[in-house]
Amino acid sequence: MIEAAVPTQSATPDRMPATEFDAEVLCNDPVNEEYNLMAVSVPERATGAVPGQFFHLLCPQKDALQPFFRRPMSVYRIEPEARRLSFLYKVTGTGTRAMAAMKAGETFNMLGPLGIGFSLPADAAPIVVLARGVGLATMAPLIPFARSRGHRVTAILSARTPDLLMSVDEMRRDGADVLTVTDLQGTSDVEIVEDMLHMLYGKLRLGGVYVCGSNRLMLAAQRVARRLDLFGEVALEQQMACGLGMCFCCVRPFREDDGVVHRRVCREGPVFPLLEAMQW
Amino acid sequence: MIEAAVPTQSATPDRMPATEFDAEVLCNDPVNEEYNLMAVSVPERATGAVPGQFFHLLCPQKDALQPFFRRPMSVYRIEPEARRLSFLYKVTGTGTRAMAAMKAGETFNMLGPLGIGFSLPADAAPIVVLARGVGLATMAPLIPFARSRGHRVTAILSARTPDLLMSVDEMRRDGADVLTVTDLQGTSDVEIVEDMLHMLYGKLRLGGVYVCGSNRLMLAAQRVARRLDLFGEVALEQQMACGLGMCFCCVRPFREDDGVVHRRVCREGPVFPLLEAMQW
Amino acid sequence: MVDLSVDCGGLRLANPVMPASGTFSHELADIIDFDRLGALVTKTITPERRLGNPTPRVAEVSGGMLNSIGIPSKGAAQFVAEVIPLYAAFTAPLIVSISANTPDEFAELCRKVTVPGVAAIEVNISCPNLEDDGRAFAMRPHTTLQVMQKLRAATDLPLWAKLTPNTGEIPEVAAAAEAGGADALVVANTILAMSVDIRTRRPTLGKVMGGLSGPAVKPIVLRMAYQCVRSVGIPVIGCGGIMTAEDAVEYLFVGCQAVQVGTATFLHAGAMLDVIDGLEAFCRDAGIERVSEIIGTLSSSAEDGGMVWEAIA
Amino acid sequence: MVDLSVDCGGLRLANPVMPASGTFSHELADIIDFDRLGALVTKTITPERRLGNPTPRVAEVSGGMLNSIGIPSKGAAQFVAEVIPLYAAFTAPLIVSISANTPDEFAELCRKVTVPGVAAIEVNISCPNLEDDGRAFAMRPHTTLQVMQKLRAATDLPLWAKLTPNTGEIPEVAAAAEAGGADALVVANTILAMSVDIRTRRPTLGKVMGGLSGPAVKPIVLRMAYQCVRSVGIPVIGCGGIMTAEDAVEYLFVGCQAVQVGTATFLHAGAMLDVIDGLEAFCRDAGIERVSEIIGTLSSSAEDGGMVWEAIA
Ligand SMILES: Cc1cc2nc3c(=O)[nH]c(=O)nc-3n(C[C@H](O)[C@H](O)[C@H](O)COP(=O)(O)OP(=O)(O)OC[C@H]3O[C@@H](n4cnc5c(N)ncnc54)[C@H](O)[C@@H]3O)c2cc1C
Ligand SMILES: Cc1cc2nc3c(=O)[nH]c(=O)nc-3n(C[C@H](O)[C@H](O)[C@H](O)COP(=O)(O)OP(=O)(O)OC[C@H]3O[C@@H](n4cnc5c(N)ncnc54)[C@H](O)[C@@H]3O)c2cc1C
Ligand SMILES: Cc1cc2nc3c(=O)[nH]c(=O)nc-3n(C[C@H](O)[C@H](O)[C@H](O)COP(=O)(O)O)c2cc1C
Ligand SMILES: Cc1cc2nc3c(=O)[nH]c(=O)nc-3n(C[C@H](O)[C@H](O)[C@H](O)COP(=O)(O)O)c2cc1C
Ligand code: FES
Ligand code: FES
Repeated sequence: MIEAAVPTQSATPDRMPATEFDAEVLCNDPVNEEYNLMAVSVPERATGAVPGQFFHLLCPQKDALQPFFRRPMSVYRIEPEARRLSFLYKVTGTGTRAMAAMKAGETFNMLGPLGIGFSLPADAAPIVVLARGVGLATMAPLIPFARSRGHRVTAILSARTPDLLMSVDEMRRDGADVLTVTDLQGTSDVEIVEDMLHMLYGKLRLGGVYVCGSNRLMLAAQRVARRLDLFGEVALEQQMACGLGMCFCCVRPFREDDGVVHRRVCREGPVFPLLEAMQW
Repeated sequence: MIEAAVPTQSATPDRMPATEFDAEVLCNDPVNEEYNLMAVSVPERATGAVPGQFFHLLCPQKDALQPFFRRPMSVYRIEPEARRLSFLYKVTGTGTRAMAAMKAGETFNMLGPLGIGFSLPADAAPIVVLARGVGLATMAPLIPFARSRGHRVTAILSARTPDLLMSVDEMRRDGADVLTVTDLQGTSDVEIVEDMLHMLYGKLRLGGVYVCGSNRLMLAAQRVARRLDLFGEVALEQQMACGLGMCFCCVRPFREDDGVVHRRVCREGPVFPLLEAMQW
Repeated sequence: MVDLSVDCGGLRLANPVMPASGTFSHELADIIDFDRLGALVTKTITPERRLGNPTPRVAEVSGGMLNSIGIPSKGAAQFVAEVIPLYAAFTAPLIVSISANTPDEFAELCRKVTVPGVAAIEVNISCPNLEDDGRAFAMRPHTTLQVMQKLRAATDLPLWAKLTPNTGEIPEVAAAAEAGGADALVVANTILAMSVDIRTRRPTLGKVMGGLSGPAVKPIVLRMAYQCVRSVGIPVIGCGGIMTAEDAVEYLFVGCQAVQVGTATFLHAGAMLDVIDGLEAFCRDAGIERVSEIIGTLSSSAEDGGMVWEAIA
Repeated sequence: MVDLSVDCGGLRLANPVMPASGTFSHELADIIDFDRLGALVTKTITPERRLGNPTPRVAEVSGGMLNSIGIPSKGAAQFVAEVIPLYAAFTAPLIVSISANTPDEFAELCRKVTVPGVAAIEVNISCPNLEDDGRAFAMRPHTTLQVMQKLRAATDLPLWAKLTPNTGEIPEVAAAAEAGGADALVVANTILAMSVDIRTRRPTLGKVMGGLSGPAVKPIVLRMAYQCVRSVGIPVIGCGGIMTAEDAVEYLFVGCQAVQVGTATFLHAGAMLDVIDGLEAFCRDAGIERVSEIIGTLSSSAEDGGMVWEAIA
């Protein structure tokens, strides 16, 4: 078994200093009823982003839509040669609606890469990735990243309906074993997922579990990780103003030495040790 | 000589009730370094506007340009059959810059027609129109209007340089005798213009003088009108919030019965009896 | 059909939406149907004739406007003779806004406008009280109480007290207005502000300082309305930055019985009607039959009123 | 080259631009060059450790933001030991912001942060005073005077008093702070405000009320800065809604000696540097050699200070 909770330097190298830059929209299209995929052309240093990091996007102000804050978005795909980044985002409120209204050729101010990305277990142990909803956008780049470092990757993707499952083919192409569970099919209950994790652990000798996008999935992963003493990380969300660690609006509570401390999702996260995260 | 200051019903019929509507931009192009001409497609009733009236334009909000108030603009051309209105506007600040950024096909909210337009003398007496700068946009539609009612029209257009003279050919086409004076050529001094007015009065037996766009031209016209007991009107500007007579921000002082009263440019104007207006 | 009617400060209104004083006049009837409004509120008048302030009287700022219109006034006599009759044709109740330089002049004017055709009197106690160094009556509880008592004695019509946001003691002032006999509070007038035209180095208003209104003030005035609701038993009418039905719903949720719409009408002449339609749609979509059911239904885990200053970082 | 330096509250600053407390931390050095700033200002600390307020702690509103961060604080000892040294590497003077629950605790903390490496102390007297029913110290002149006198006795470092805009008596409070020994005033902190999420019917902040900052407050705070400049002899540092160099110029014209930039840094990490560059460009284009020459040069025909309430319609 893997030495748990020892992030390697490979996954979180020296923090790449963030920059503010204008990105050009290359394409921006719906992938299903709720999500859009946007690819942008960025300066070279922005492509130094690692999976789990995010960019802080200054969505444009249009007549009726006047988002004030930037919006944090996980980097969904990183293509350094093409100097291209992609974001997979759910069209929700003011900011993401203004984002959805952008057309190829328009530019758009971003700050990043920000935050701490995922760590991989110290040797090439298999990992499992659990994602639901928006969590998928955050988890997707971990798959090629872990594969390229020799980890076998199993992805369990959860959604309300099969229609809302995204990136399944892509993740398979990237070399993951993909299992899908949905509410509609009655396969997404946490008990089922927990059983799947146990089974995978038994079969593959998992070295790490990664989760994002669902409180209940996180709790399930925590139970499994605690029982099996398994390394794990969770990517968390919180509303952000500065994105840089200055304002302390993005804090969440974490367990530390039997007490509760606040950590900033933008700075100490958004990826945190799985067992320290508290439910929301 | 004409009975002075008796507006006919023909020029200011029952006030056409204003409406708020979305107009589609048909074209929006520079006519010289400073001015743009925008044509918009409007609902039928908006074409009931008469010369001297204005529309109150809600300029779009773009990222950096966030005009808050509407912007008043005189109607420059009225084409009822085509359901088209045009505005000739100087690109100045936030609102007009946002306006200048609009492209054909975009829509744009307007309120109007508003205010009191020009009155014509009671019979078909010749009139003279004095305009400088922005005043030209206000005066232009008076020419075809007065011509169509049988008035001979002489237009004296003043500008800093010959390049900035606009609509000369158009006014000639509309049937006006056009005289141009410019600062550059040294022909725009008020004394010269005053002499021209006297000369025209002597030659044509003028029935009315109309002025817009310059304090000094207005004073000259007032001197002439007072001396010759000539009917005259002036179109005035003032900053506006509501455009409808509610807020009293657009007042200007006027002489009335030996006292000074405030009148609202948006409601009692923008066209006022020439001799009652006070210099600014 | 949603029932939009509300009880408000001695009146039953067909709906909770009305104009804010100074942003409305009979001229608007050219464009919108006044019979759809909850009430009609006139521009503040003073006892004597006044010209108002120098121009420029308005300026635009980020998310709002400044005004220093002042109170150009025809005086009471002409107002009663000429303006009140203009509203006789409309069904919505007429609220007359008044103001004066001293408590006694204020009470005298209140008496003069207590005439048929007037349904309630809005007393603009946000204006300067010459007997208190030119401070607005509603800046302090004791001056508020004093003027309200005199006004109360001067009329039997419902009295709505319009408060100023330019005070650090809004809950105390609200309580004083209630104690002085107000039937409702209008919260609030404009916030004293200024801006500078850096090209000319001059203030953008002829009068240097003026009142801020529009979207920029909404969070501030909403907070004040919320505080007032919690400190008085009489209805609070919210007024500040309401541009849409959603804004009005925020005011209703915090407990306002009705709302006034000001600056929004300058941008869209039909703004008040849009707010009414939007309120109706909001209730309908939420399956609510009477708009009055949503008033004061803010759900909050942190309902502790004390130590609000901690809230500020 | 334009000379951007200014004298400000006992210090000579390389330029008049610095961060507002709570919107800045050493982490920003990853992105911008701190040596270009006029000063560095830390987040307010309190004597004891504190967690701060419940989340959500921020919300966006039209033209601005609300925050109810509270003051999560490491406590004085850890601050002095760990945070102050982080700034030793930078040339710009370090201003430490402090706050406490009572005048005596405040003074005690003031003493504790009077250590090498600290150039001046910003006393955030906009925070609640437990000895005055939780009202902010700077809501009233007498509590301002009292706390400032105790603070003055506690340190020889320059003392900058940060005022609250949540008062109706800003000129009087400013004068009291000066009388109590302040070397400069920072005008102002955030304006108490709230908003409601109408989908959930809940306040958008966990703490219900919070402080408004950003462009929406600029006209209000600019007015207060203007009033303070006219009521004290010490420098006034303008702080509220400064997003661009033009905004900073407005504050300088009304007489502020320097400015603090807060919320803008959340939208553009380099906002302060853009303001500095813009100020330099403004002066250069206007043929001005020293930025100090433009301070207080507002030209105004209506300089009468009395009866400002008349300004409100
Ligand atoms: C580190 C991080 C990475 C994220 N990555 C993605 C991603 O890849 N794809 C994706 O679809 N979404 C992602 N999210 C969530 C995304 O930021 C929100 O959906 C988005 O901010 C909503 O903005 P809005 O204007 O549409 O919604 P509004 O409701 O108008 O937003 C109002 C405010 O709330 C904040 N907010 C609303 N929802 C969230 C949320 N879920 N998390 C944090 N702040 C929120 C907004 O940023 C804004 O400040 C991420 C969030 C974080 C913190
Ligand atoms: C009745 C009337 C008719 C007009 N017709 C025309 C026209 O046909 N063509 C044209 O080019 N201009 C016309 N103007 C002037 C035009 O309204 C202003 O040029 C325009 O408002 C400037 O807006 P801005 O955003 O570019 O300038 P900004 O300086 O950003 O405007 C700031 C504020 O000042 C107001 N303002 C600025 N200049 C003027 C002005 N000259 N008159 C009134 N308000 C002003 C704006 O409306 C706005 O409220 C007219 C003005 C009036 C009152
Ligand atoms: C141009 C203008 C004139 C005003 N005149 C008055 C007035 O005479 N009396 C009054 O009580 N309030 C007056 N007000 C304040 C408004 O009634 C209202 O309280 C304020 O504008 C806030 O609402 P809003 O943000 O919806 O505009 C005026 C406001 C504006 C913008
Ligand atoms: C997130 C946040 C936290 C703040 N924390 C503090 C603080 O700790 N101490 C303080 O004096 N002011 C604090 N402020 C107020 C700012 O210093 C400043 O006075 C205010 O934001 C106005 O400036 P702005 O409009 O440029 O942001 C805070 C403001 C924000 C937005
Ligand atoms: S968003 Fe400001 S500290 Fe995290
Ligand atoms: S613009 Fe409001 S009265 Fe004329």
